[in-house]
Amino acid sequence: MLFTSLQFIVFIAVLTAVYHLFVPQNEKWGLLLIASLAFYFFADPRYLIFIGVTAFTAYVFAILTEDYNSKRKAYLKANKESFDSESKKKYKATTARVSKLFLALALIINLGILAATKYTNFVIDTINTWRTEPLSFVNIIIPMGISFYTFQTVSYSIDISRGTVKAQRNFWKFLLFTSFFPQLVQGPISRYGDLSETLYNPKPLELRNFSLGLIRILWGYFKKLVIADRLVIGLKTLVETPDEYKGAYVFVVMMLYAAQLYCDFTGGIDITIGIAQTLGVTVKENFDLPYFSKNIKEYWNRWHMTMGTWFTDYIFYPLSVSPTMLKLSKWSRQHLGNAIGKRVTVYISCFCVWLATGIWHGAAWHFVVWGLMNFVVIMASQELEPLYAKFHNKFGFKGKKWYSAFEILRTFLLMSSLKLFDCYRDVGLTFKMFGSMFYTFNIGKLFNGSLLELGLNKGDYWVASIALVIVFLVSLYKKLKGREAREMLFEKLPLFVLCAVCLLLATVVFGAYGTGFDASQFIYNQF
Amino acid sequence: MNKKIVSVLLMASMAFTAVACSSGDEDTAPVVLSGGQATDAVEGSNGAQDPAEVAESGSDAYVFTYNGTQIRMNAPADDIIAALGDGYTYFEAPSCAFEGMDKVYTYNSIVVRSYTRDGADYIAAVELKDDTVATAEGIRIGSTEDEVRAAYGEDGVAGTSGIEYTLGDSFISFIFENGKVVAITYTAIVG
Amino acid sequence: MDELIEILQDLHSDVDFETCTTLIDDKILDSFDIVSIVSEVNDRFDVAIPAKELIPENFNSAAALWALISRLEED
Amino acid sequence: MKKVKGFSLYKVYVVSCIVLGIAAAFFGLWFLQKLLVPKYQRGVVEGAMIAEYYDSEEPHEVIFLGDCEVYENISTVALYRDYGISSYIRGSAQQLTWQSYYLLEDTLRYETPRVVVFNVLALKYGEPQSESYNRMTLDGMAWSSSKWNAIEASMTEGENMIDYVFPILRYHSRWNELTRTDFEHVFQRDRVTINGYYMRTDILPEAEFPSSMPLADYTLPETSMEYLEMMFDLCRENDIEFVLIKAPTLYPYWYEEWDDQVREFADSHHIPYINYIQLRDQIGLDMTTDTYDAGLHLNLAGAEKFADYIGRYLVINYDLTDYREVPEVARLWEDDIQFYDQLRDAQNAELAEYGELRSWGANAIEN
Repeated sequence: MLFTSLQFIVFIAVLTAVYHLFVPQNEKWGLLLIASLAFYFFADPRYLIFIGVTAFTAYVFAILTEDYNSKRKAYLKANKESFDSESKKKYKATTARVSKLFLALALIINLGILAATKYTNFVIDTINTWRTEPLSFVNIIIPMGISFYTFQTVSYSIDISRGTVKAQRNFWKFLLFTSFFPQLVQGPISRYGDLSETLYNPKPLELRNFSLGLIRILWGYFKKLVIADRLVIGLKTLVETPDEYKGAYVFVVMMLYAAQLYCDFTGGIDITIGIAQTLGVTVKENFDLPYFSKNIKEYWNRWHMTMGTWFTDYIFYPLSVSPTMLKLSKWSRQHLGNAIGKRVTVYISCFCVWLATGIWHGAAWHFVVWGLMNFVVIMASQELEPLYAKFHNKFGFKGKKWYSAFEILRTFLLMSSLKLFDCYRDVGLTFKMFGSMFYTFNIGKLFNGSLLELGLNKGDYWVASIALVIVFLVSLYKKLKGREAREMLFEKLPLFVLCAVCLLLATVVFGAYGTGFDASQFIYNQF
Repeated sequence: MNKKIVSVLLMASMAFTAVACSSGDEDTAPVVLSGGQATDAVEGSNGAQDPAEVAESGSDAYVFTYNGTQIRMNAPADDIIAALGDGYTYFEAPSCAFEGMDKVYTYNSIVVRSYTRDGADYIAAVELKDDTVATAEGIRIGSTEDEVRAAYGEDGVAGTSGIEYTLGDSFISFIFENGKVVAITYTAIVG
Repeated sequence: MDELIEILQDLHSDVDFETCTTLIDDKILDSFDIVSIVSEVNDRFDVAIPAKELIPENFNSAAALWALISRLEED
Repeated sequence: MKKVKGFSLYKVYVVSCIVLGIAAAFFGLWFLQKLLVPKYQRGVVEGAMIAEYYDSEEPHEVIFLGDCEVYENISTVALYRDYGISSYIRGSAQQLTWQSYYLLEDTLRYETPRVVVFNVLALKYGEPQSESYNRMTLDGMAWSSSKWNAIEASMTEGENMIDYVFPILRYHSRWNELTRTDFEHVFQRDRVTINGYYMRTDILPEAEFPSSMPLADYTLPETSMEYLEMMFDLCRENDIEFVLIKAPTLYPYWYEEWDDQVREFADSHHIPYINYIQLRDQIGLDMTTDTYDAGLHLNLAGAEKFADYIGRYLVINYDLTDYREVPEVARLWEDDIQFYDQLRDAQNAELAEYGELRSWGANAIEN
């Protein structure tokens, strides 16, 4: 079920009505679980087995770990006198190994399922490039949202092992955390510590919360249907016939894709969080005005935030502060000098994070390269920082408004260029197309009507442009006032209602859905 | 009591969604938009498709060659008609409410028909009129039923007066009289 | 404590670490800085800060960080 | 006390905002739907035919069912003028057999005719053909279980019931191609037929048709024959005479094998089947002057001749009322005749001026 499918909308409407009208407060989580499982069941009943196994693994090992840890703590406490600090350390170390083993088993099983389903064919394909007799692909089903829910259970397993969250003893409740359906389509990746309480004890129905959720859903659909699904048509033409559309067209691809991806992704997140909000569940934000970022690090702190923090907390930090790394850090500082030595370990961890990020995005080489390119850019900007500092000291541009605007524009263009990997889905082609921007000068061509041959007509461009201006103004409001425009609108109820109605009508009329818009699935169907 | 109501409602809503699901377009597989980039198409798909298989299942169709010109069913008609030369008589018939135009080009030994879709013409059918022309498999008017079966196989669908073989979005039909082919027609399946 | 402030000052000379209590919330320290701090602390105090302690609450102020170090030293 | 009052006032304010909002949303959607659906007022007027039936006030003793072979070939006014037959043609472009069946069901909700005449050409289609034709036939139907079933039976791949229930979902992207006609006809439609008859007065003589394509299988599709049977049953249940005809036009080709099957059906069910192709001379058709599109369909002159011929058959064989003698019905027919004559004169005037029709047919497409 896609967000934009009619079935999904009916599903949500029925669920919300039943949920608020007929289900007592303390049983609401049960309905959410049933709805989530139904969501999966209708997509493909076999998915239930996968998500069930993943949830059960994390659930069981969490309880084992927690029980074991509390036992050894109790043992330590009870036999305080018999331990000196040395033997205490020893006892801790040996028992910690058992606890680590539980964690390792949970991770191996769950990440193993993810790897087996999602990456087997990628590996085979890669091997085949070296073989004369190609291996045949395996026919494996890839459960919907497996990347998202696997990451959620992995973070849970690690948190349990660290002792930062309490294990959930009710399997069904844990299954709900794993399978909460709005998140399975586009994320975000929630943490057990953030989501559990609100999921098991949702807020009761309340006008403000419900209205804000509802208008957020509408806003999400508006962005997705009116902008993203419309621009996709033009993008499809541009990307699928790269030989015809070089040079300035690549820039058009960059711009269209930046707008398309932003609207599609944030729109989807708005729908997810909006649905959760109308159900009284608070889901963590995933975006914070990423296109206003002044540098790439800031960008990644604002774009797909739940993924960014996941990689930071569960890969970057553990790697960086692991004893091996600390030793390496010491060594490199001694041998390579303080300045470089300090950075070596950080960069190694950073490299691993971006390699993993690339692979996580999809089983294809262009994602890997895309991830590593991000690493390169981050590293470069890090290395150039002293240079920047000198520059700023000399000219004093920093903090000036026009310079901020320049920084924002620079970051936007940089990130948009990196996204080309995702557009062309072929590493060589992406480099070729990017290069063509600099040696094929055909800007004039853009204005002789060739943009109207991409499958979008004048009306489409107008609608998309006006809608993008609206999106920009709403973002600008948040940037300047520090809160969402819808919260301000809610204080003037009639205006709020009017906006909601207009959003609904505009989406129904100007949305790129239904017959004549079948092309909208291209982004997803390329594999 | 309350629980009962809830469960009944649930069942009802499930049934409703089940109905809604089955009536919808099933072919849009559930898709996951994953991380920072939009994609991750594979999630939610039922197994990876062999790329070769995809290419093959594209738009296969019967092709008839006349005087060196390949006439493929459902192919754009303009170039083919141009290549076939001027030796034809022409007939056109608008369908009700201008929903398209059936055009018929009659040559010495064949009749070519086209249909209109979105302002462009496509090959709708080719009819073989005499035994000076033959299909790619060597069947011509006057061939026997057995020869047809030998050339095209046994998986044809027999009708009251002939047999049809389907390939991709086209089919070829042979009409028999007294065990001999009296007419051969290629027809496009217009989706 | 002074030594800790020194470490922090090395990273960002323009921040008043004695008083600031929103080092993470206001995005003054990023993940790279945190890793640098952990490795410096490991060197100078011989205290290994495990990954599970790398949470905003422990890094929002110099005082919180000092408290963390003291706690870990005791263990 | 005051506090309670203030509180309830606020509640009233909130509730009225919500209610007004919901009302505005529904009204907006309803209006936009009205605006965005195609009106079929110029050029392709076939899409407006089905809905026009509901505006016709006189009783109809004869109902014609079928595609362009009825709505372009039989002048309802000639039937009335010559014989006093009050009839209606429930036909539309490429109307499929099951659509004719459900339109009969639909008609029976309003009146019970004495005779139902079905043109058999559509029997050759066993499957839905195209969405546009579906839309032109189905969108105009008033809502009933018949419409629902007709849609169910007619949907092509990729079509959804919901798009018929809420046409705005199907036509929303027409915001880009709205014309003046759309704005002028949001709430009212112009008349495009006279009791279902679509008039054309221009002339294009019949040309030679290409030879027919041989078929591997001449069996008429099971589906359409089933619906024919259902039409027969429905007529019998309602004491309606059921008549099968094949219009006198030669193209699309009507195979003899098909003719035999229909004849067999008619014989076994003891109903008449008249193939007018064989009766072209008796009808008096002169295909150099009586067709407007090279012989596919009849023009006004041809349609009046055919109406005259089929009308005689109907009055002789069935006990039909001569509505010229029933003042309240005759009055209504006078209006129809007036419209008919005006339309004919207008078309003739254009023909005289330009040599072709500009406000009707392919030249006028603006839908």
